[in-house]
Amino acid sequence: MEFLIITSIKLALILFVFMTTLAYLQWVERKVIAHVQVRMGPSRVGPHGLLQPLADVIKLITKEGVLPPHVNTFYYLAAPFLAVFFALISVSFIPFGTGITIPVFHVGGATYGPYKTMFELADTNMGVLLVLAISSMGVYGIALAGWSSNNKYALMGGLRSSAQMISYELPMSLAIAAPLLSIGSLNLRQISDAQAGYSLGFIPHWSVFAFPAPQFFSFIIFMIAAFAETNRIPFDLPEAENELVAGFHVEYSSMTFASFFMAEYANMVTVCSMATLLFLGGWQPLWPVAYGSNLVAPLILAGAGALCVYHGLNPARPFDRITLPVFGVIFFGLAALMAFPPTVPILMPMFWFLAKVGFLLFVFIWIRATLPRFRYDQLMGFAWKFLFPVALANLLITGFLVALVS
Amino acid sequence: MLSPAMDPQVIMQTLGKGVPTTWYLALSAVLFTIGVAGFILRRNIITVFMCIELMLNAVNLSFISFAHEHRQVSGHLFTFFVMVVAAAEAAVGLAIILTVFKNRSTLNIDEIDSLKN
Amino acid sequence: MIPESLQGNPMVAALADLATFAKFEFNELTIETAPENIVEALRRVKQDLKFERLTSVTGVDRLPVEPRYEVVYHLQSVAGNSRLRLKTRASGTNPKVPTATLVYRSAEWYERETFDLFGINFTGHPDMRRIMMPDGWEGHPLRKDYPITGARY
Amino acid sequence: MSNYSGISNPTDVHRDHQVHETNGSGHRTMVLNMGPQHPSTHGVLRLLLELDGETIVKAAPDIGYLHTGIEKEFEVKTYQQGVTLTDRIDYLAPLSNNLVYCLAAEKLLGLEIPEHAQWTRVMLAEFTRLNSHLVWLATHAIDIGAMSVFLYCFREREEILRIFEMFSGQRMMTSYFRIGGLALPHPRGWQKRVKDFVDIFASRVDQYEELLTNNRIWTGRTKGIGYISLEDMLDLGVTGPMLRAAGLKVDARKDTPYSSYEKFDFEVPTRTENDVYARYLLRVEEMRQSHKIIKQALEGMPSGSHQADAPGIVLPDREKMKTQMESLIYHFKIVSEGFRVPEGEVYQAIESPRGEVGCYMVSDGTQKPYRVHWRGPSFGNLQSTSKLIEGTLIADVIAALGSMDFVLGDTDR
Amino acid sequence: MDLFFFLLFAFIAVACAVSVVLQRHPISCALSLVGTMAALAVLYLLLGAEFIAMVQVIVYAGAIMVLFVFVIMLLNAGAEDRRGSSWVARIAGLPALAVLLGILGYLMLTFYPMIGPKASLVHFGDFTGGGAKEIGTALFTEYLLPFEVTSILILIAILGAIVLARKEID
Repeated sequence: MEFLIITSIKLALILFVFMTTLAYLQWVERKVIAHVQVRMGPSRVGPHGLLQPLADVIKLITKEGVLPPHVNTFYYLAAPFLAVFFALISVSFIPFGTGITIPVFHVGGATYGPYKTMFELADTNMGVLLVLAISSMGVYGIALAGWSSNNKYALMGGLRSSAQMISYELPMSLAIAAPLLSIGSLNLRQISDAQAGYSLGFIPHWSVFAFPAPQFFSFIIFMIAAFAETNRIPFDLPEAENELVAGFHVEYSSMTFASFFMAEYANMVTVCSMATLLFLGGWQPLWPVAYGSNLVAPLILAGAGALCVYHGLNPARPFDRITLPVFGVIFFGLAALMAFPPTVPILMPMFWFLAKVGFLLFVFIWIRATLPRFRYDQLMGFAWKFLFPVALANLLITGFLVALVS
Repeated sequence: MLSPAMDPQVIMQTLGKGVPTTWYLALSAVLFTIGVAGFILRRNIITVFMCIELMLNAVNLSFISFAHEHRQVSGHLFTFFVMVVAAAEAAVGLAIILTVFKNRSTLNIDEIDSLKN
Repeated sequence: MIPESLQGNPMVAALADLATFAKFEFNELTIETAPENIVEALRRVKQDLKFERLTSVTGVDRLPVEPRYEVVYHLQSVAGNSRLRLKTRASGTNPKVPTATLVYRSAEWYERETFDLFGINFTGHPDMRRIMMPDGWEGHPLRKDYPITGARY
Repeated sequence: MSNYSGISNPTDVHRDHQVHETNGSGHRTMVLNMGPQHPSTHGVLRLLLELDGETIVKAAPDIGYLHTGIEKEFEVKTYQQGVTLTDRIDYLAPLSNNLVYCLAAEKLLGLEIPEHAQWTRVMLAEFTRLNSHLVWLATHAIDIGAMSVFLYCFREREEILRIFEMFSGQRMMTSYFRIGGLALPHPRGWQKRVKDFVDIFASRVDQYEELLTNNRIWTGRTKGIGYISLEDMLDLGVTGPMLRAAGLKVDARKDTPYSSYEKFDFEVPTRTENDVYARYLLRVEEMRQSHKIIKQALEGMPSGSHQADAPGIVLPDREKMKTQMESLIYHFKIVSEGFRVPEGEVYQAIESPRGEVGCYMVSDGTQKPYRVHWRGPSFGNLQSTSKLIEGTLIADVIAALGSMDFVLGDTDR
Repeated sequence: MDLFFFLLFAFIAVACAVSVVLQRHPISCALSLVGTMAALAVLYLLLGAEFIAMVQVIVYAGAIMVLFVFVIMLLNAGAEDRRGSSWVARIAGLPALAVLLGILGYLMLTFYPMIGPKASLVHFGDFTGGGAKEIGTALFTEYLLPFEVTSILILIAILGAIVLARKEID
């Protein structure tokens, strides 16, 4: 019973936080790209456009959902649902921190607790495989959307995406397999825990740096494949708006259209979390606590707060006089929370995990602002002629090194 | 055979503890039969191919059930091999279908009969 | 009709037997031929005089005059860095000129345009249909008797 | 379920003359109707593509969606009024079009234009080239997926438009060149504006190149794409950068200098690879050369009048008009009925950013042109589309079309 | 709990399998088959074969079936014509099927009782030998030779597929 209650609470929390994250990821992406391109980005709705996601969501929900007459209605409506379903479900296997113990407490006469729970919805021994399996099902949403729209551009988008996803799953799986060889577990929590510790006192035991086989190349391969799996530039061929207009979602509107974006961003978060867990040591800090890694979070947040307050005192726009100090206070509050000893063991792993995921997400956005798009045959050639052999060689060498050491 | 002295209460008790392996095997048999039926009845070469996959899956289920029954991992390995073979078969089979379609512009197996006579 | 001053001009000389008229104004040479000779003239211009490019084909409607339409070919020689204008005339009742597409492929669209806007038929053209106006359009807008305003659409 | 082969989509039913299924070879092909509303056909070009998988078997461009009857309109406007129409033809290079029209009319009139006006024309024509090339680079890059280059290019284009606005009071439809000179004398402070731009522009071009030139994806998408032999190009009437990227050094600015281009020191860049990448490099180099010309024009701008000394043709000063009766009469006559142009016909060609733009002007001695034919470079270049893209992939169509740099207003007029 | 899950997913599997046979459009068939496979994956999990369940989803549902869908989309195969079905198959095949099912059922029931105290039961968590480690160990020791043979088979299949696809281009 208590398991169900705790899980429901966690479910609600994770769902809320995750949905908000997805909406704000869009805002972050627009802002980052805008600043790369020397412009402002969203700035009208709310301070610094912070309410823009809300406005977008309201707009998308209230827009008319057009059901074109020539589509295959059942699959047309099922496709966005499938895409979102598979994108969201894989999040439930991602641990994003250590655990939390709720101490014994009394309500009325009854005594409850202590409850110990982990920061994930489902802890399975097959975590890695499950995420892979579910993400491999995600292609149906896109392929069906392309096919059922009964539109030539959409069909080509669907075809491209199914071919692309099958092709890039292989190097991705091989890249995942390599660190698993030395870790020896498929449980995501164990994988992260296995990367604790430091060699020579300061080099973290993350898979990317780990002895005996640093997984630097498989990390790169994984990231490249992740770009392809999530249909992001430079691999966004299924939706290449300049060739296929918008590819598989050309016939969609309103929330069905938004669903595909939600799925894309959810997939981005998932693959970034996977990369963090598998290669970047999950929630293990960059350097030992002994050297003050716990101070990083409060310092960064306090610095952000100070910056906000400074700019609030010298505002560029009249509105900033109010908003920026408010942000500053919020940042200071967060910094205090991060430095507050009882919360440190809970928040610090979360901070490191989220920081790494955030950094990888930033890389996704950064690349989008920078690179042109591949051509279809180049994309397939790249997967099969370059990425796949390299991943295979990397796996072999890793296996060899692991065998040699053990 | 159903034992004649089957007490409903015993049945319920048994089922509370688990599902008999036989039921899995029965499911496997049903799926296999459905697969064969599709194989016989359908005319579209791709659908026929999918029915073959259905049969393979049915067999896989019985392998896994037997593995559970005998507490051995061999059944899993057989399933694994079946999957590998299915993958190989799908690759070649679909390539053949593509080629046939390009040459004959049809997917109906009744019309692809140039080996007759 | 070829003026004395142009007798020595190599381009005029090459087309002397076909030309019905020639003039040199504003530093530009114009040679006129009969419609049946225009393809031959173009071929000579391309092969003998090395005018590689047909720059444009267009028409001029001299309404009261008969033959009413002038078809104007502008040519450029990249190698010789010179330009040339060839001209022929088509009558108003059934304007017809042989196509230049066999000599210069670029004439294809230009002749379609001329057909579209003037109604001059280029016989032997591979794809003689309207290019600018909608397919079902009536009339040829650049003719002088086509009204500027009016409920045409 | 509709059948994807053949033209079964309701949007395809009209104007499907050229592309149809080639069932004879046994291949099933699909007809894709690209445009007239498509982000990469840059306006309202319509391409009928016959596809085998993603490979183009046959391509048929369909134009005319932007036909506005400008050539007809010339015939009912006086010569000076016609200038405003030329802006609308190629809306990315308005001043080049102004220039060719004015040069043609001035040739008929036998007008001598003062140095000062000629140099200004050169400077602004080169600004137009930059403007056009920047838009080209921006859209070409975003077609291939590099979206930041788009905004970087538009940042500089914005500055150029501001300069146009400063000179003419208009950002795009400038109509700044008039028959007989310029519409207005130079604005105050133009040197500083132009100098600021000149100072910064070279480094900005370096920025674009940094993002693209050695980018592996960019070269992969552009090298070896969109090849068409030089003979085919000449035969199909292609001009401008496409020809120069094939190694033919043809540029009206050098071959038949107009408006005192002979006094400027610049190179006509050529390349020999004759693919999309070569055209990209060539246009980038052209931008550098234009920058060089603008710099020379800025530094050596001769002083003098902005208009020719031709009282019956150019409008008199406001000052003179209000003090001298004669000027007032001229002003009235020019504005109300225009000026007469001697009988004759001329063909004036100049080098616009897109290639040879030609103006064939026939005068019958009245105040209005008897016939103006506009030889737009885009029209000629577009004829090579089929040749350029048949046998390539869809993604290459985008790259190849982008490398042609056509403007549909120029094509359809 | 076991019974509930078994019945639920067995029902899904059978329903999807029937749909594979009855649906007219290949895409619907393919997606029904994906449903069957997913349901079977859950049953595998119940049977303690967690690794195989994952492989089932990744390889079967996620790769092979995507390939099917890809080919169906590529060929743009339309709905099947009903009347083409051979009457011999209907007259002779369906009774034969019934016989087949009967034989299978008979054989099964002779070896295993359908239900009762003697029946061996499947209870989730009874058998944990289906993890990646156990499978891997067995695969690379006891079953090394079959493993290698299958890898050669795969290689041949790849070559065959490439040759078939290439031939058409030339």
